[in-house]
Amino acid sequence: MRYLTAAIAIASGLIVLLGYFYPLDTLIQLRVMLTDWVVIIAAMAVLVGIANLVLVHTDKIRSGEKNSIYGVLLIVSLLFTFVAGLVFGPNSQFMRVAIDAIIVPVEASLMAILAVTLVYASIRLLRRRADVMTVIFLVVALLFLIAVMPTPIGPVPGDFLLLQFLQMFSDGGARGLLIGIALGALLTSLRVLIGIDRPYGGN
Amino acid sequence: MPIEAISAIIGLVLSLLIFSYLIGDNPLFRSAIYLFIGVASGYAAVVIWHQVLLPRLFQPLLSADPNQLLPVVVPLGLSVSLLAKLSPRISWMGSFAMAMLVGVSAATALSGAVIGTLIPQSRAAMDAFASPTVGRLLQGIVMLAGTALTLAYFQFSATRAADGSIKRSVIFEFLAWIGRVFIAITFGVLFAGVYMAALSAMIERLSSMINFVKSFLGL
Amino acid sequence: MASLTCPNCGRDNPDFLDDCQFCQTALRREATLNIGENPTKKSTGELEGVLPDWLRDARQQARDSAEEEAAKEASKPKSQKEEPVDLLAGLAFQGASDEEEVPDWLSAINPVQDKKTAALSKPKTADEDQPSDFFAQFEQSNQRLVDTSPTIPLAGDLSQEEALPWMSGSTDESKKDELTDWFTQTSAQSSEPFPFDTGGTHSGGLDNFNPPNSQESFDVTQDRPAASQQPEDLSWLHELEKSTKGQPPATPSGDMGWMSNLDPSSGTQEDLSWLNNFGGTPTPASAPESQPEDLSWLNNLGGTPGTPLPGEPAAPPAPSNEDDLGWLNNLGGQPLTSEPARAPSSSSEEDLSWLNALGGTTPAPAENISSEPAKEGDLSWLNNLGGTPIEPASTQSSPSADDMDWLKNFSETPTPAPAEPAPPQEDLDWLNTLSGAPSSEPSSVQPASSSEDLTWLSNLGGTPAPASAEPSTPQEDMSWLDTLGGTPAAPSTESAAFEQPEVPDWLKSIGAQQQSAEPPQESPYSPRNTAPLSEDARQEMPDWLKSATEASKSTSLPPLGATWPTSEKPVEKRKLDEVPFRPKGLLTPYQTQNEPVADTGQAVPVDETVFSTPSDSTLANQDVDALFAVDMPDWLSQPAPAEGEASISQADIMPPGVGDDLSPVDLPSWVQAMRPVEAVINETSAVSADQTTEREGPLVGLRGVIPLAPIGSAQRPKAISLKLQATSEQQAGASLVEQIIASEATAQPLRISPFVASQRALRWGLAAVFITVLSVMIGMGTRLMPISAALPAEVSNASSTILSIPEGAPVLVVLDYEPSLAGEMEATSGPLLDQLVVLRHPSLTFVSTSPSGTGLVDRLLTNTRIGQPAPDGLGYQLDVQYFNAGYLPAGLAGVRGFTEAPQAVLPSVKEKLFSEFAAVILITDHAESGQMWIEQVTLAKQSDPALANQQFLVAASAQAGPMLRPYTSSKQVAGMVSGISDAARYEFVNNSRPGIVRSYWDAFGVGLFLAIISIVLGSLWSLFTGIRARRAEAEPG
Amino acid sequence: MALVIVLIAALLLVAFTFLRRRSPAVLRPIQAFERLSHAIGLAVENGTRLHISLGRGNLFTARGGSALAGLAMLRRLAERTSVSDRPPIVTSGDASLSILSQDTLQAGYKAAGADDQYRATTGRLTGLTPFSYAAGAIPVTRDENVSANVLLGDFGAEAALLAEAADRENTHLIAASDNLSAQAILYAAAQDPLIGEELFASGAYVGAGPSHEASLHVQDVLRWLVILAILVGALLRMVGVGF
Repeated sequence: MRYLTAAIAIASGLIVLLGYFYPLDTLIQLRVMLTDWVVIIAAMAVLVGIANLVLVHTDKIRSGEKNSIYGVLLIVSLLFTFVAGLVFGPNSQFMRVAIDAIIVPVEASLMAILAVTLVYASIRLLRRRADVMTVIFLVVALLFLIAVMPTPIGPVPGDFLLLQFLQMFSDGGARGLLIGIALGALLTSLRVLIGIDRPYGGN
Repeated sequence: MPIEAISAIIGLVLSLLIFSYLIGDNPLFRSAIYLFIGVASGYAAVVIWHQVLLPRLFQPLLSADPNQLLPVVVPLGLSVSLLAKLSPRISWMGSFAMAMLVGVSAATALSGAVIGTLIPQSRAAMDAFASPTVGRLLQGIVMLAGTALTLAYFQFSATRAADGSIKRSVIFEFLAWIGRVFIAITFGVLFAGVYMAALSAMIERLSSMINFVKSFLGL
Repeated sequence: MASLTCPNCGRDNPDFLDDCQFCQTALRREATLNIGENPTKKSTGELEGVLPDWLRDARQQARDSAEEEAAKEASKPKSQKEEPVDLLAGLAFQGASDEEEVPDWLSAINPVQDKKTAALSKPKTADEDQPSDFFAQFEQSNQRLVDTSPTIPLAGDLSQEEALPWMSGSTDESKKDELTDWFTQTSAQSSEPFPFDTGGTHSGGLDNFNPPNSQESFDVTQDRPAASQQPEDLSWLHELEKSTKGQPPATPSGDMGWMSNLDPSSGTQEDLSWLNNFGGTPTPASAPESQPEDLSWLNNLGGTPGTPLPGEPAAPPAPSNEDDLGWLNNLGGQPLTSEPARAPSSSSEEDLSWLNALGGTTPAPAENISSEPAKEGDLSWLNNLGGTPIEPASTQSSPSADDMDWLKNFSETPTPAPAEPAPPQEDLDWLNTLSGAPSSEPSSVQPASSSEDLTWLSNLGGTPAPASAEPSTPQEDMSWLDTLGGTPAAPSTESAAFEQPEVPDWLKSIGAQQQSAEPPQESPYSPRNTAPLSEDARQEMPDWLKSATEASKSTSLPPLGATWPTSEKPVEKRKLDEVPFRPKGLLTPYQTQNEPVADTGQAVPVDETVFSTPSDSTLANQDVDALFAVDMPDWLSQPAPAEGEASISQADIMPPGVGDDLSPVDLPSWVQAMRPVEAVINETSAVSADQTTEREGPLVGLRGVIPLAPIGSAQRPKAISLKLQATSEQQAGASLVEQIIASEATAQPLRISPFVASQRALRWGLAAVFITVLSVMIGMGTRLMPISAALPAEVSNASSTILSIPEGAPVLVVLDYEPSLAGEMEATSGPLLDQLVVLRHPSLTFVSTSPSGTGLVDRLLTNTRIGQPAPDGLGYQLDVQYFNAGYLPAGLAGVRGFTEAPQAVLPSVKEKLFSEFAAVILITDHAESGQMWIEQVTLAKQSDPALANQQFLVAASAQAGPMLRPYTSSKQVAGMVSGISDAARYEFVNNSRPGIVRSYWDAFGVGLFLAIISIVLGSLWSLFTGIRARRAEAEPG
Repeated sequence: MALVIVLIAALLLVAFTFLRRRSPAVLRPIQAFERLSHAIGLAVENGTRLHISLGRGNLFTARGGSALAGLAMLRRLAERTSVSDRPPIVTSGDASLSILSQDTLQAGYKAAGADDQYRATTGRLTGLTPFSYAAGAIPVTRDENVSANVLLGDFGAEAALLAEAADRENTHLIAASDNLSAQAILYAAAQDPLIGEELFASGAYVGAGPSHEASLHVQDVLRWLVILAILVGALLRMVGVGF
């Protein structure tokens, strides 16, 4: 079976890959078809994942694990939202309330917490790693914040120059990082396409 | 009470519960995040159902048109096989669908990495020297140096010294050190951007809460 | 006759006995010299007359050598006071291992296995694993007995280095333990030169119990404590070792040495000269350097120097087993001249090789033995068990024949006549008992261990190396029994030929009673009695062995018969098993004179077995393989006998009649003087008197010999169990596992360190400051901070690009951000969308690659006032001016498909071709989404010329802007608004519409200021505290 | 052009894979991976858990590469921690990734001969949005007796929340992301951050096999080819050669 799954993965991957590089109609149609199939599979995977989420918390509640009571809240809210969404649709008033009253405020609040935690992390950084790179990291971050910081007298003098100077270095570094990550992703994907890595349970 | 007001009140309360995490992990925070996880997951499932499964899988199945029915038979079978993943004993049945998903994903990631990042970013690094002015040339040189040295920093291959230690050559280490400087500068800029985003989120949250209180109090 | 009730076992004893004949407990308090007590002086000069002739001769020889000793004495700075530490320390160690049911000297052997095994890999580790070795005391004295200056530094080396495991262990702090500490002292002593070595006439016996002044020690002998038996045994064995090694300093000093410790004026020195004949021949003074390392002082105990075994196989595997067996090498007297030199650093050989060539070897073989590799040494000792005479043996001087006949029984060691005066033959009987002594108490202290403990027995009787190489197999166990059963025969017949007539009366009476008391069938010498022997084995049994078995049926030596218990055979066999380990038994001559203890009788047959070797051990060696064909009897694998069994055997050992025949005589002073009581006193003077009575082990019945307090150091030896021979590493690992298991079982308490508390306070402080200040700023709604009208290049390009979009053209708006950044993205994209809608009134189509993005469309349009009705807003309505196409799945593939056929991927999209969109506005909070859309649109433009004029604008979060800026420089993105700072300028230029950013601007400035100040001050504080912490760590202590 | 790069990479990968089977690779030491090995040993010894979070990488984006890299490392970690009486917990923010994490865990346990140790609930989907995923992973760090957190995959700003939670619980944190913003956050918040493409080297550093080591060597070869190409291209652009 593991050979069959590997063959399926390699074949589907190569078809899509060739479809990207060779814009032949046949390859494009095959790639689009496979993509549509995979989109459906991925969508079903979301439902399976949600079922797994429910099962995990149900199991915790059954076994009486620590703080498992919160799982009840999660399951109830999830099922209620899902059922209401199936009934009223994603653009219904109920879904808007779910977004405006719960999802956005909570996510925005979690993001807002970072305004404190990131400062805290920066403060502790020199205690955790006191080296040249850390100092450069903090100095650049502070200079960038100073450059964009509004002041009662307007922008900090030379803000543009400072930002362009910093971005001149950061753009080069970012580009190098992106290219390196692309190389890593390239090799990682190749291992899958060659069949060396089989994360789908094939090995 | 209008629905907007109810939403604002709930949002205000939940925001306060989340902010309580700054004091420490507490039941109020836990209640808020578990409620949020449930609602967000439910909403995502609803969107997936209405935006993908219903129009792409079930509507063609309900239609009597064989042209629409035929293309969805295979994905239907693969999708149903995914349900086997809920049981470890028969999870192997879903491996075929996951194999196809991983294969397509790998091809997509590979093409995205090469076509989307590797080639365009390399071209961009070269284009900085097109029609160079003094300032643009200086900027291009710095960016080129940053790109090359940052790439060089990640060199993984090394040699084993006589004393058994693994290291790279002195020249290589020096180039890598300069590359690390570029990386530190990049991270500093990115960190500042993330912080500004976080600060913006906090300001937005506080602003919405305070505005609601003001409006609620008629101020 | 009056009887004394034993305070220990409560049984009656004849009143002439000082010690209980059953449990060896002192019957008379005053007759026992306990630790810390001063001995009472008693003159034994009148006893001169009762001494046998051979003893007088020995005394005469001692006088002759006295002058020579005195001449050497000046060159021996070493104080003899320190010598006795060995013996008593050894005793102390025995007493220390109280948890064992086996004699400690036997328990000290098993750990050697660990030590040797570890020593193969790392000798140092082996040292720490080595328990205190009972035989180390022999080795100590043995080193002192070694003569000549070369050995003196050697001894020093040994004490400092790896030569002796317990010595090296004592020098290693990491391996330091109670035992090694104690041994450190002994090793240090051994490294010192010995006064009487050079002459070779005054080193030995009394080294082990050397009193501060001989007069005192002489007096001590008067009331000899039972505890002094063991020291006597040991010292006597030292002499035996020296003689077997044939070292001039050793052999004569073996007896003369300790005699020299006696007060010369006492006139009792010559009493011990008979001991010179033990092991026989004095040899050149050149002692092999390796000899001090090992315990090969009994190498020649078997007597006969042997020749290399023909075709003797190479070293066998199983070093652990070899350790057990190594000390018995050449028990029969077979030399190991063919064996390679042993590494001096081998830590195991010292312990076990002390009985090498017990059968007797010539000095040269003795050297080889002491330097042979342990692996071979384990096995080859059997070769000599038979005491095969070899070339050197043929050189045995006949003059010694009459004197040394008894030695033939004991060991056919070549003993040049001039070297030692021959003792009279009547000595031989008690020597037979002496040789048998070892088997007495082992029966009562049978190790409760598996056959592994008995493997050393498997070679007893001349098993060839290959056979004994197999570790503790039943065959081995049987083989030694078979041969053992046979070996006594020859000597017994020989001794029967000439000994009987000359047996002293007191011994004759013993022999007579024993013969009448015990039928020959019960003789332990019968192979049938010792173990079942297969028929094949019998066929291959060497003649001497067969004759021995036959003879053993009919012949039982008087001492043997007299003393052999009538207990069941297993007990007898166990007695035999212990033979080589029972140095105490070898000391029975003294016991027979002053305490007819069971040891005497019991020891007889065994030492007969060991020391009286047949003439052809080579044959025996060849036959051993056949002998191995026998299964191990059950009793061999039985646990150690209980104390009761020991007492039973001892009860049998002492027939009532024996005591009657033996008149209670005063102990000769020279015998009493041999007891190292003074040493005990010296070493334990600081210790409170310990009157505990030993109930097991070779010291059973002895009282006060083992002080509870440590001897010579403030530490007590460690008790080593025979049942679990785990190295210290194994024990450490086991303890670690136990700790881990225990830690899992116990709840981990929450550790709140001050540092963690300070972290919490810092978090709280930062949160309080930020929320309070920002809330105040937002609540006040100030507009204090001006906004610059200067637009960054990307923003300016974005604004100008908006102007290039055709009026009312469809525009694709990709809403690709998470709700967490909805506030920032709405503020950032607000000016761009407002300008677009106000100036170009496009038809907006919203798509999102994030499921939650679709729900943010209405919120975006509402907050940017685009979706609000006029006059407050721009009046855009859903599905009229703007369309929410919804969620675009499949990520990159979906985007790719959307750029190729929008309606095919999202049916809700009205545009069939991607080129119908005049512009694409990407509102994103993460660079990857921007990259994905930028790259796919770029690819679409490459394949579709109709997309050439399509504009691509980006409204990015501040965290994504820096990553997308390269695309603006590469012109893939026409314009970009990144973060609130760009949006504020854009909004300011856009007539402050929609005004979202402006409401944030002052708070944003204050928030950044707070962050900068906090990071600067906090980082400096962290740097300071970090440096201080590192300095504190760097400071010593 | 793109296909040429892919073919060269594939040929080099195969060649180096066979080469690496003969001689192990010598890679520069990365402290984070050394700490990871130590953390794994500690977790196995003291009976605590390892929390491995694979992020929210959508398999249909370029971020799928980081998800695949995280899965490759998860496989190795599953084998190494299979002897522990407390199996590791794997969290993810993508449904497909959570299923793959379960498959990988099961395969890892099977390879280690500990099939019975596998529990389907140890591979969890904690949320379908970035912050719901992070919010669902925070309780795992706190409640599941976790001694070390390993973040490998695609993370955004929510990585700061996970780092914060790990810091509050005084547990070890080893983090890597292909998202540069997250890398910047983790550079400040994590004890042992992995930056840039070090995420894709995780398999080779945990002993996932010669193919992973070969991948790094191919990366190094391509790295210098890209650097050379950029330098040459820049020179050609300076002299006005367009392409």
